[in-house]
Formats: sequence, C-alpha cells, structure tokens
Amino acid sequence: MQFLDIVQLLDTSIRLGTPLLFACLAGLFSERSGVVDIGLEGKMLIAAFFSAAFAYYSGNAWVGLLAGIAASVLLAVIHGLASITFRGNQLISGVAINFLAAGMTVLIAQSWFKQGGRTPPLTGNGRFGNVELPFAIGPSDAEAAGRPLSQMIAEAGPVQQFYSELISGHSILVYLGLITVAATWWILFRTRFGLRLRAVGENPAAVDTAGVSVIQLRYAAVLICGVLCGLAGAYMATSLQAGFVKDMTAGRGFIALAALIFAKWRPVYAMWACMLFGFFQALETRPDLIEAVIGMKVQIQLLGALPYILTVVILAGFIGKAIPPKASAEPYIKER
Amino acid sequence: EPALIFDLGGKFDKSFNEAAFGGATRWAEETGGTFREIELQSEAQREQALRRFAEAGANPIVMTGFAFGNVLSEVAPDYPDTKFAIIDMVVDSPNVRSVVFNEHEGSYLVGMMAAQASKSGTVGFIGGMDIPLIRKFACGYVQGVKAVNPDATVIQNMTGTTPAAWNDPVKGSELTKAQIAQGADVVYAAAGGTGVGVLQTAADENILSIGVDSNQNYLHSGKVLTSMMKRVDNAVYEAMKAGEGLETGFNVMGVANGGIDYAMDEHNASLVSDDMKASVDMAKGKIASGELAVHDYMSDNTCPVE
Amino acid sequence: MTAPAIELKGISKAFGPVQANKDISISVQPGTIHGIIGENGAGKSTLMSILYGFYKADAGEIFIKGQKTLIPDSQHAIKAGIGMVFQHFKLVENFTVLENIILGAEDGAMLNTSLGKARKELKHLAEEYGLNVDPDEVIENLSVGHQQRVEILKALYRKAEILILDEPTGVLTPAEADQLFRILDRLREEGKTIILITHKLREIMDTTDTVSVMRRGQMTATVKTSETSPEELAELMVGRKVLLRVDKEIAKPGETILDVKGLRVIDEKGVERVKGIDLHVRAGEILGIAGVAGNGQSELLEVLGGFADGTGVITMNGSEIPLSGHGADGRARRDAGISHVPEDRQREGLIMEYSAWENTVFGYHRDKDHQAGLLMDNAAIQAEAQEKMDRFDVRPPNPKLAAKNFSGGNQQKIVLAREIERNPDLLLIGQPTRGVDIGAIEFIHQQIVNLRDQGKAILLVSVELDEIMSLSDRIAVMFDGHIMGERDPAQTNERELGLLMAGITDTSAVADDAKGASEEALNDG
Amino acid sequence: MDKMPKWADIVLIPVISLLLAAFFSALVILAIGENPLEALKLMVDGALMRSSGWGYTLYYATNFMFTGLAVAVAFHARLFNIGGEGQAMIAGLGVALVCLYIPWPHWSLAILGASVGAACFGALWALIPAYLQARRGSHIVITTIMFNFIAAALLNYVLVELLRPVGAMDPASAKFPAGTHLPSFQDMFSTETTKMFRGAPANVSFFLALAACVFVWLLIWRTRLGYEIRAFGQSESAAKYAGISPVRITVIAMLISGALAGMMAVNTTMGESERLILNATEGAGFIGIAVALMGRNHPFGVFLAAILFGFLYQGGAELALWTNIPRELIVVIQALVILFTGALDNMVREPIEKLFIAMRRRNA
Ligand SMILES: Nc1ncnc2c1ncn2[C@@H]1O[C@H](COP(=O)(O)OP(=O)(O)OP(=O)(O)O)[C@@H](O)[C@H]1O
Ligand SMILES: Nc1ncnc2c1ncn2[C@@H]1O[C@H](COP(=O)(O)OP(=O)(O)OP(=O)(O)O)[C@@H](O)[C@H]1O
Ligand SMILES: [Mg+2]
Ligand SMILES: [Mg+2]
Repeated sequence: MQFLDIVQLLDTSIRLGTPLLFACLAGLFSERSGVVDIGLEGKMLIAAFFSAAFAYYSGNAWVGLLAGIAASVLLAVIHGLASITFRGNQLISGVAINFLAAGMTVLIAQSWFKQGGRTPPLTGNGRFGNVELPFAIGPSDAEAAGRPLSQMIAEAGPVQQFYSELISGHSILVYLGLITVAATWWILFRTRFGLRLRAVGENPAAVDTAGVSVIQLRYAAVLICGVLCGLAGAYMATSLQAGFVKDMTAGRGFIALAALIFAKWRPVYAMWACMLFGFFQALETRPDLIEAVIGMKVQIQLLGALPYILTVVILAGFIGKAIPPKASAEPYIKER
Repeated sequence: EPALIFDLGGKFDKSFNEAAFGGATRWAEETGGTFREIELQSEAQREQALRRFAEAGANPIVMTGFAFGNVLSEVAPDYPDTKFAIIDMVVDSPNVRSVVFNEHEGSYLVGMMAAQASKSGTVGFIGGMDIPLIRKFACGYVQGVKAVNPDATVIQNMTGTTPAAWNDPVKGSELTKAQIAQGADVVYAAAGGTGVGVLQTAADENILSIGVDSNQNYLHSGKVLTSMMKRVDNAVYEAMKAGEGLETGFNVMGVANGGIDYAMDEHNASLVSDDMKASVDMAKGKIASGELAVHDYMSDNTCPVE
Repeated sequence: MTAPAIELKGISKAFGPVQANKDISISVQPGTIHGIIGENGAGKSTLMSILYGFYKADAGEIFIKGQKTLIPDSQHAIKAGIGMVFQHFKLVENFTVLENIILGAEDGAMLNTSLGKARKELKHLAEEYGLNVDPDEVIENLSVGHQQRVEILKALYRKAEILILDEPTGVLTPAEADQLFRILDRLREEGKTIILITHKLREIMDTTDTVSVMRRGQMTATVKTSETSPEELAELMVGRKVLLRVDKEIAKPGETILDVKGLRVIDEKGVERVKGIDLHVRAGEILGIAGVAGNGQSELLEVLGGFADGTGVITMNGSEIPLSGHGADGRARRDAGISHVPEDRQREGLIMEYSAWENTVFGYHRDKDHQAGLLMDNAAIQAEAQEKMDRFDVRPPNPKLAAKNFSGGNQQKIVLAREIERNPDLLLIGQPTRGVDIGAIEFIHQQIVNLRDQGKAILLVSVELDEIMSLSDRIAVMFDGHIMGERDPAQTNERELGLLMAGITDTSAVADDAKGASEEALNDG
Repeated sequence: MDKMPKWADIVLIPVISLLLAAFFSALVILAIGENPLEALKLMVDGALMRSSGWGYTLYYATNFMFTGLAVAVAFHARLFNIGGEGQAMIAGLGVALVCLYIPWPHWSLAILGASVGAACFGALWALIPAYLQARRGSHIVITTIMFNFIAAALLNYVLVELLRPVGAMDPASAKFPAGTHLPSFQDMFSTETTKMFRGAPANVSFFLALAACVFVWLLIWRTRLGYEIRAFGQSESAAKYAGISPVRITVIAMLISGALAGMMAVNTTMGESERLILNATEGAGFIGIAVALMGRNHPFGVFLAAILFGFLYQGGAELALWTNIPRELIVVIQALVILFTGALDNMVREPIEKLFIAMRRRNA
C-alpha cells in the first residue's frame, strides 16, 4: 500500500464520516440536555429529501439546505413536544419519527416528482461544489492541463498529495462539520448555555430551582439537534450525492448514535468516532487494499457490521465505561 | 389490458426498469392502449401483485427482474388463462414467456470501446448486487477489454450482496472514486440505480463512464462513452403488442436479433472515433454470425479471464 | 408593625386527586425564624415549593414585604429574595461546587467571568458565616452536611433575604445540626427571615420565634413558640391527644436467634457503609438500632434481608447464612425464618400497582400453599388476603384495591400483616411508623410488642429516638458504619444516645444524669 | 385513589389516540392529492371484503401478534425490546436449518421442530443484549438496535455465502422440502365447489399465534414467573426485596420476548416463502411496538391491534396496487399510531384525567 492509497482512504473517510459527524453532534446536544434521540435517522432522511427537492426547484443548494433544516427542525419539534411538553417516552417518540420520515419522504416525493420516491438528479448550483483551497491541485488545474486529476495528484509529492487530496477539495459542509466540532466543544464547556445544558441533562431539578427553565433549555437543545440533523441530511443529498433516493440515509442515524456512545458524549471524541466509522465505510470501497494489507479477504458484511459490534463492546463496558448523562431519557416530571 | 410490474429498484432507475417503462409507454402511445403498473416496494408484494393483476384480468402480465422467478413459477399454474412474461429469468411453465438477454455480448462490445478509449490502460467495472447475472456482465466486459488490450487492468467492484445494492448511489459514487484513485479512466456501471452515482462521479472527476440497459449517454453529455443497451424496452413492447396471443416459451435476445446493442447518439459522437466504431461493429457482426463466441459466465459460473 | 416578610393567602394545590394544600394562609414577620411542623404528607414541602415557584398553586396569593408578587417559577422567587434548601438537594452531582453556585446566576454568556467572580464572593461568604467548602470539589465527593452548605451558599449567593429550609436536620448529626442552627441565628441577626420545616418538636422549641402547624393539607394553627409546649403542638399536629408511651412488660429473652459477626457492606459506589459490626438478637426481645439516617442502618437491614451483599459471618438459629452469591437473596432469607418490613414500603415493601391481595403474598408467592399446579392459586390467595386485612384492620378492607390507593398507614399494615402472619423467627423492621398517622402508630407498636411476647426476635431500626426508646429492650447506636455502643433503655437518656449518634463514645459525663438535667442542657445549647 | 376508571385507560384513551392517528393520516392523504374516503374504501375492499384479502390480513396479523407479544412481554418487565426485527431475522435462520437439514415426515412434526428452532434462535439473539443489560447495565434499547443491524449483516452473510444454492441469484436458501410445507388457509378451508383464501399466504401458523396469545396471558397473569416479571417491571427495588433476581428476570423476560419475536419466522419462512429469504421480516419487528402500545400490552389487545395492522398492511398494499398512493402510506400510519398511542400518550391522557377528577369533585 502506498502513501497515496492511505491519503485516498482517509479522504473517503472524511466524506463518509461527515454526515455521521453532523448527526452525532446533533445527538450530543440532545442527549446532553437529557433528551435521548433515536430519531436522528428520520431527521436526516427528511432533511435529505427536502434539501434535494428544494435545491431541485430553486437550482440553489443553499435554498435546499435551509429547506432541509426546516424539515428536520419540524420533526425535532414533534420530538420535543412528545418528550418535553408531554413527558412521553423518548425512545418511542424516536421510533415514531423514524417511521414518519421513512414514509413521508416517499409519499411526498412520489406526489411531487412521480419518480417512485426519488427526486430528479441535481445539477450545477443545485449541489454544493467542492472547495478548492489555494495552492492545491484541483479540477480546474486538471482542466487546464487537460489531464485526469487523479494522475496529476499521483505524480505530486507526498505533502502536495496530502494537501490536495485530503485537506482540499471537499464540500464546504465538510469544513463546516469540523468547525461545528470546535464550536460544540466551546459552547458546551465555555459558555453559560453549555453549563446549563450539561446541568439539565444531569439534574433538571437543580436547573429548575436555580431559576432556569428546563423546558426552554431542552427545547433549545432539541432544536439545535434538528438543525444539525438537517445539515447531515442536506449534505447527503446535495453534496455527497446529487439528489434524494428512498431511504438514502441507510442507517447512518444509528451509526451516529453508536458513535455518540463510542465518544462518551464528548465532542472531540465524537469527531474521531465518526471518522473511524467513516473509515470502515471507506474500507468497503477498497477490498483490494484490505487484502493487500492483511493478506486475506474480509467479508464486507463484517465490515458493515463493525461499528455496531464495536458499540456493543463499548456498551458492555469492557473497554472503558460509557456513562450517559444521568437524566437522559427521563422526562422531567414535577407532579406525579 | 396488459400489466407491468417493476422490480424493487423502481420505475425511474434510469436503467433497467426505466427501459421496461419506456417500452410500455411506446406501446401505449402507438396503440392508444393503457396498461396497469406497479412498482414493488417489498418482497411480499411480488406474489400479491401477480395474483391481483391476474385476478383482475390483466393479460399479459410483464415483470422485470430475476427475483420474480420463484414466485412466478408458483403463481403461473394457478392462472392458466393468463399469459406472463418475465425478463431476465427462465420460468418453465406453459403460459410463461421467459426473456433472457445475452448481456455478455453487449458487455464485450463496450469492453472493447473502454479499452480503446482508456489512456491509462486501467478500466473499471462496478456491479450492483453480487449475483451471477452481474458477473456475466463483468465477464463479458473483461473479455472485450482484453481482446483489445491484453495487458489492460480491469478493476471490479460489486456494490453489495442485497437488493439494496441496486439503489445505493452513494456507494456507487465512492466506488468510482476508489477506482479512479487506482488509475481507472473508464468505468462501466451495471448497477441499476447505483449507476446514477457512478456516472455522476465519473463526470465530476472528468473520466469516461459506460451506461447500462437504457441509453444513458444523455445523462452527462460528452462524459458517457456509450451505453450497453439491453433492449428491455423492446421485449416489453413486443410482449404487450402480442397481447393475449403472446407466444410463450424461451426467448433469447442477443446481438443477433437486436436485443443487445451499444448506444451511439449525438451525446457520445465526439467520444467514439471512427476506428473504434469500425472495430466494434466488426466484432458485433462476428458475434451475430456466431463466428465469435463470448463466454457466458452463467453457463458454468466461471470466467476465463480476470 | 412592619409589613410581613411573607404573606400567603388562600393557597390551594391539588396533585391529581390528592389535595396537598387547602386554602392556606400564613404570615411571617421579617427577621424571625418561623417553624412549620406537621406529619408526613401534611403538605409542608408543597406549600414551601409553591412559595419558591417550584409548583404552581391552583389558587391563592403571595405577598412579599406587603407587595403582591406573582411567582410562576423559581426565577421569580429568587428575584423576590427567596432562597430554598430542599429536602432532597438540588445539586448537579458531577459539577464542582463553584459550577453549582453559579448555575442560573451567571453574569454573562461566558463562563470565565462568572466563575472568577463567584470564587471571590464564595470566599467572602464562607468567612462571614463559617460555611467552608472547597469551591473546586465535585459535589458527589462531598458529605451530606457539606452538600447542605453548598445549598445554603447557593441561596446566599443569590442574595436571598428569605431562606426556606425543608427538614434540614434529617440528614445531620446532632453536632452538625447545632452548627446549622448557629448559622441560622447569625442570619436572623442580620435581619433575614427564615422558614424552618421540621418534624422535631425540640428543634422548633429551641430555635423558632413562631410556629405553624399543618394537618392534612390545612393550616391548623400559628402560635408564638414561647407561648406553646411540645404537647400542645403534638396535639395540633394529629388532631387529638397523643400517648407517647407504649405499654409493655419486661422482656424475657430466650436463646440467641441472630448472631452477626464482623459484618461489612460496600455499596454500589464502592463506599464502605457498614464497617465491621457485631450484634445479636435473642428470642423474645427487641433490639433497637438508633442513629442518624445514612450511618449504615439501611445497609445493615438490606444485607440481613438478602438484597445487598456483604461480608462477615451471620448465623441464624445456629446455622450460617450466605451473604453474597447463591442463597443470599430475599427468598432464601424467608426460608430461613426471617421476615422483613423494609424501610421504604412504597419502593420496596409493596408493588404499588398491584392489588392488595397480590401484595399479601409478595415475596412468598412461590410458597407451595399459593400454587395450583403450574399456576398461582389466586382464589385462595384472595380469600387469605381478606382475612389478613380484617385482622390488621386495614381500611378500606378491600383486597382488590391497588396498593397505591391505600393511605400510608394502611399500606404499612398490609406489609406488617404479610410479614407477621408468616410467623417468622426473626422480624427485621425498618422505620415502622414513618409517614404513618398516630392512630396507626399505636396499632403497629402494639403488634411489634405482641410478636416479641410470642417469643420472636425483633431487630428494629428507626431514626425516631422516641420510638427506639419506647419499644426496644436493648438499644445499639450506629454511627458511620460502626456500633458505637449498646445501652439499656431504662438506664440511658436521649442526650447520651445523641452523643453516641454523633460518634462520641465518651458519654460518662451524661450517662448518669437525670432526665431533667439533660433537657436543661439541651435548652441552653 | 385512581385518577380515572380503568375502562377509560384501556378503551377510551387508545380509541382517541387511534382516531387522532386516523385523522392525521387522512390529512396526509389529502395533502398528496388523494381522497381519504376513497382510499379507506379501497383498503376495506381489498383487505376485508374477499376471503383472499382476509388471507393476507391474517397472514400479516400473525406476524404482528408474535412481535407484538414479544414487545409486550418485555414491556411488562419494563424492558423496551426494539430488537424484534433482528430476533425474527435470526429465527428465520433457525427455521431454515431445521427445515433444510432434518427430513420431516409430516408438517405437523415439522412445525414443532421449526417452532423450537425459531424460538431458540430468536431467544439467543435476545440473550446477549439481555445479559449486557442485566449484568453490565448497557442500555437494552441501544444494544437491541445494534443487534438488529448485526443480525442483518449476519443473515446476509449466511444467505449469500453459505445457504444460497449455486448459480441462484436471490440471496435466499434453497426451497424447503415438501415435508415441511404448511397447510395454508386455502388448503384448509376450500371446498370442492368454493375456493377460499385463494393464493393467500395465511397458514396454520395463525393458530400458533393465537395459542401464543393465550400462553402469554396465562404466563403474565397466572404464573409465578409472570407475577415476578410484572413486579420487576413495576419496581426493581421491590423485586429485589422480594428475592426476585433482576438479572434472572431480565434475562428470562428477554428470552421469552426474543422467542416470541422469533416465532414469526415460522409464519413467514416456513408458511409463506418456504425458503429463507433476506427480508422476510419486512419491519414486523418494529410494528410489534405499535401493536403492543395500542394493545396496552395485553394479549387480547395485542390480538386486536395485530388484526388492525394486518388490515392496514393488506389494505395499504391494495392501495399501492390500484392507486398512486405508495405503500409507504402504511409506514406513515404506523408512525402516527406509535406517536399518538405511545409518545404523545400524555397529550390525550392528561385532559381526560383532569376531566374525571373534576367530575368526581363535582359529584363528591
Ligand atoms: N467540565 C469541563 N469544563 C471545562 N472544560 C472541560 C470540561 N470537560 C472537559 N473539558 C475540556 O474539554 C476539552 C476536550 O473536550 P472533549 O471532552 O470533547 O475532549 P476530551 O479529549 O474528551 O477531553 P478530556 O481531556 O476532558 O478527556 C479538554 O480540553 C477538556 O479539558
Ligand atoms: N410531585 C408530587 N406529585 C404528586 N403528589 C405529590 C407530589 N408531591 C407531594 N405530593 C403529595 O402531596 C401530599 C403532600 O406532600 P408534601 O411533600 O407536601 O408533604 P410534607 O408535609 O412535606 O411531608 P414530609 O414530612 O414527608 O416531607 C402528599 O400526599 C404527597 O403524596
Ligand atoms: Mg474528554
Ligand atoms: Mg416534605
């Protein structure tokens, strides 16, 4: 295996890890506030659809992004109503939301586009283009040179390879994802809002008696969760892909949930966990590399199941215990 | 009234099912008739759809995809007065017409074109679900490539092992990127809806792609080298046109009878040189005449070349 | 006369079908300590939580310093100068003291500035009131007493003029309680107003200026402390004259039934709760275990009852019983002749959703006489339940009613009926009368004594010294997981036991004192 | 004092929730430009007005009874088994192994063998999450979700690499031998003159599901184990006090739950497809959640709710067949039912409770 292979594998990992990352941070905000969210998947899915649909109609990916976020936030509000206002079972609410999204996306897509639950492919500005950082070899250089980009990068030095392939050339949302990690950390541990958020996930009564509204805090967290899931879904439909197809999130919301546990509800760990799981997905595209490195074929089914297996191992507490925020999944009930 | 049942990939997969839909639409336009259709959403619906259409008097009932094989063999005997046509699978029943295609022949032709268009000597193949049918595509393709350039490398990937593999453009896209990274500059997608992602990425990354089943050249004009056309549309069209008098039995569509071809149009005219076209047409003629035999993977589940 | 610091008018509050407060009015003068007493469930905490904006009243008005004030949430209460220390602390356990203090009272959107300011302020408050805590310590590492300090600091940091304390001494040793009262005095001198909820008549008599009595959701009286007596308060609390003594004969102990040697218990958090104790209970006697809550009594009962693990040697009727692993569960204990009335009947003794009859076999549901083939013999169990309930005067005597629909006293009777009727060799009984009305208390005490007189061994744990004193034949005092000493109830007094409960074994100075003298000492303390 | 009478809890509230779900479903249908009444009529026609419609309805209901009971039993122990899907998948493997590798002389024996296989494999797949919950405190909801995915991967591997006959395309096992073919309703109820349940997949497993309902009822309300399961579900601390081992109950309740979920494989794999296919469960494991919620965790309620969902499933398929409404409509309805009967329960419950308390006050 060559250096470039590694770089390319990591490059793929980042692309595939980014939707996980947004969803994982979304879950982090929600769960840190004490609201468990197994509906990440549904919110991503509905955002993917609406972002694709609106990007298609408007021809503008940013419009799509906003629409996706709005749709995801709407589902987040339903989850908030169920788990905060009506103090219902958060897990059941999450299950309902996943089904709601799975059904509604196809229903609406069929009604709008009559293409069996998909949107027409997005072109041009309907998708997020890739950002070409200064000094990187990008498609425009390739165009100018009239040669395939892959060849030009293969011929470059390792630093340039690393820079052009791994650092440069991603969608703007990928960079936004990384910024979100830092922002999440900062908000959580350096701001008043973060302090209260962490407190309400541990002991809502303490927050309440300190004169802060538990309901507002939790809604804030759930809404942030909605926005981030919206980004995750929009990234999938308008950046990673060019349009929506039925069930396109394919369980990524659950992988993000797994990553959240893996990361022990911490933002920086969350980034590493998502990139690791993105890496597993990347490996699925390069069976040749796996074979070259470990000398035998690995079943792709095993590779696909690896994030789940690892999460179970982590949950079992054999490798460091993952302790969720104390009040998570508990509705805040004052009067029985 | 004829009926058409689409397999799980969906009517608008830009490929296999869409071709069938195209054939049915052509029939409807030409004859002014109407047809019933349904897109399957789940496995359990297969049988139900067949039976309900049969009971409702639809005739003939056309279905696309090998996955109907099992179910049809059970249902067909229950409705002896109804004619069925199944594409891509052989069902042995007196009221069933089984249409199969010599995909290996068409794949051979586009393989030849890929090898001639490739500058790097490395070309790619991306299959949908890992089943013998798709290996048949791959095997024909590799034979075509090697016929032109025995030293060429063909990178092969399958998207998955379940029907979901027909509809996973994200994975298709990533597989394409991986193949490009390994030097491929022409990729052939035989992957249903997944191929949309393959063609998209190939266009994004400025390499050539080859479409499948329908003519997909228009999807990315000037970026799609050609398409391996499996005239599912013709098969459906003919079945519907025959109506209740549909001739049953085994029906092989190949290069010889126009069931298999490669696509040429204004979108790829600039990509295919006259030399290329000449050599491919020569092979086509030889295959049609039987002079050139392309190995069919499904005949013995092996492929002589890698 | 100045306007009252607080005036509540016509406060009512219902929790579903339960009327917790009913048309309550009360007024508290500034610069005083106002006590509120009442039995469990009388509605004291509810009333104060309404004042603090934790619950919303269904009806009624609140006046602060003569101003009508709306308190829809705690933020408004804090703004109005009210601070409250809840019965169950409201702290974020994995936050530091400092973080808990500033929570909700931050100075800006950024944490750094708030933390800096709070640190200074905290130091200042600590010096002024002698409330020392390490600002950087995490709450879960603090003792209960220190956690309470943090709660008080939280209120003071928010500049509370009115401080509500809900049963602050329940979790404190007598010494810690004394210190708390000194701080409260200090605050009163500064002109702050304090509302103190407690069950302990002595605390009321010693520290308050005025006292209000609540019963069944209503305010029955407000009197000047100097013009009342404990007896009068007790009568106001329960609505009739109270007999505080139990009639019983001298015990005639037989052979040792339970023998405990070197028992140690480590709880789930890894803290050692019982640190090697020895004790024994003989047939026909009641051994009372006294102590402030949280000194290992609960864990002692749990291990003996078979639902916590421990180490050491325990023999029952001469044969050793396992303390962990196989055979160390409640079922095995019952088979060994141990019955157990748990401390918390609602969380342990009963399944609240189960009907009374189902509860009468809880723990014994696997016994042969409750089976009909593979299934449970529900008809027989119901008939038996009816009988038991009649005998124990459970009201209403309807076995089909769910346990949650009985009052606390009657729930306790159901548990007692179940455990006593099994005719055990040893009865473990924890807090037998917690939350039980006076009438039921007398009944329950009588049942315990009767069982003793039948020659059964009884191990009684209670935080109510009165109860321990009046029921026990021997008293052992637990402090910090140790047994500090054993006393004969006839030859000790509350003062001596109080010292033992605080961990002071040198009680020679008070041991011989006459009862009157000890009371005097308390009064000037 | 109870807040409201029992009938209100078990009948009134579910009915109101259901009406709400129906109302919103109608809105959805309107929103995609179709007529809800027409749709309902089509669904009723297709699912209830023909014997073969019933044959499908009862076939689906059989699955949902099993998975609904599975969720309900776990709920009684206050465990949320969201892994019915995975358990049923793996149970399908159990059925396939039993049917493929043991030569059964007659279906009546084969169904017993297959039931044992299904129950054991389903239970096994529930065992690990149960053990992890009981011993290591890993949240069972998360672990069972993970196990659903792991099950799918495992089944995929087994079907593609091990059980698929050479040369076959489908990721599916070979056909089961004739000795294992279960009588369908068509076989059982058709006469010479009238064909009943023609082509419908309902088969004897339906009666197995009915038996399971009775079994669960007896288990939960009449046996010591049921007593202990419910006690544990109501109060873990009390259960400990009574000598009921939380570990034991957690594991046993999940084993029973997993076995019940697994039993649906007898219906799908042995009764219907007569070979193991990849997606035999088709989400029935998740529908079990809705069924249990609606049925208030009572076997009779589960039975009724399962029939209702069977109707929705069959009716939804008919809709997809004859109109432009995709089958996903049922997924939406299912989501709304779960939402209103489960997550938004308090939205319906609280006003009704208040009403009853107010009424009682007035009467008092
Ligand atoms: N309660 C806290 N208050 C302030 N900063 C904190 C707190 N907890 C963690 N941090 C800081 O957050 C940063 C890392 O955040 P995060 O928890 O996402 O990553 P980490 O690598 O897990 O950190 P840590 O060193 O805490 O394990 C570290 O600098 C850590 O010291
Ligand atoms: N959050 C709540 N929800 C429902 N009922 C409650 C709630 N809090 C208290 N109650 C009920 O209201 C009544 C009054 O309770 P409250 O806690 O005010 O009593 P208390 O006088 O403080 O008793 P204690 O001495 O035990 O603390 C009781 O019947 C109690 O069960
Ligand atoms: Mg950290
Ligand atoms: Mg209280």
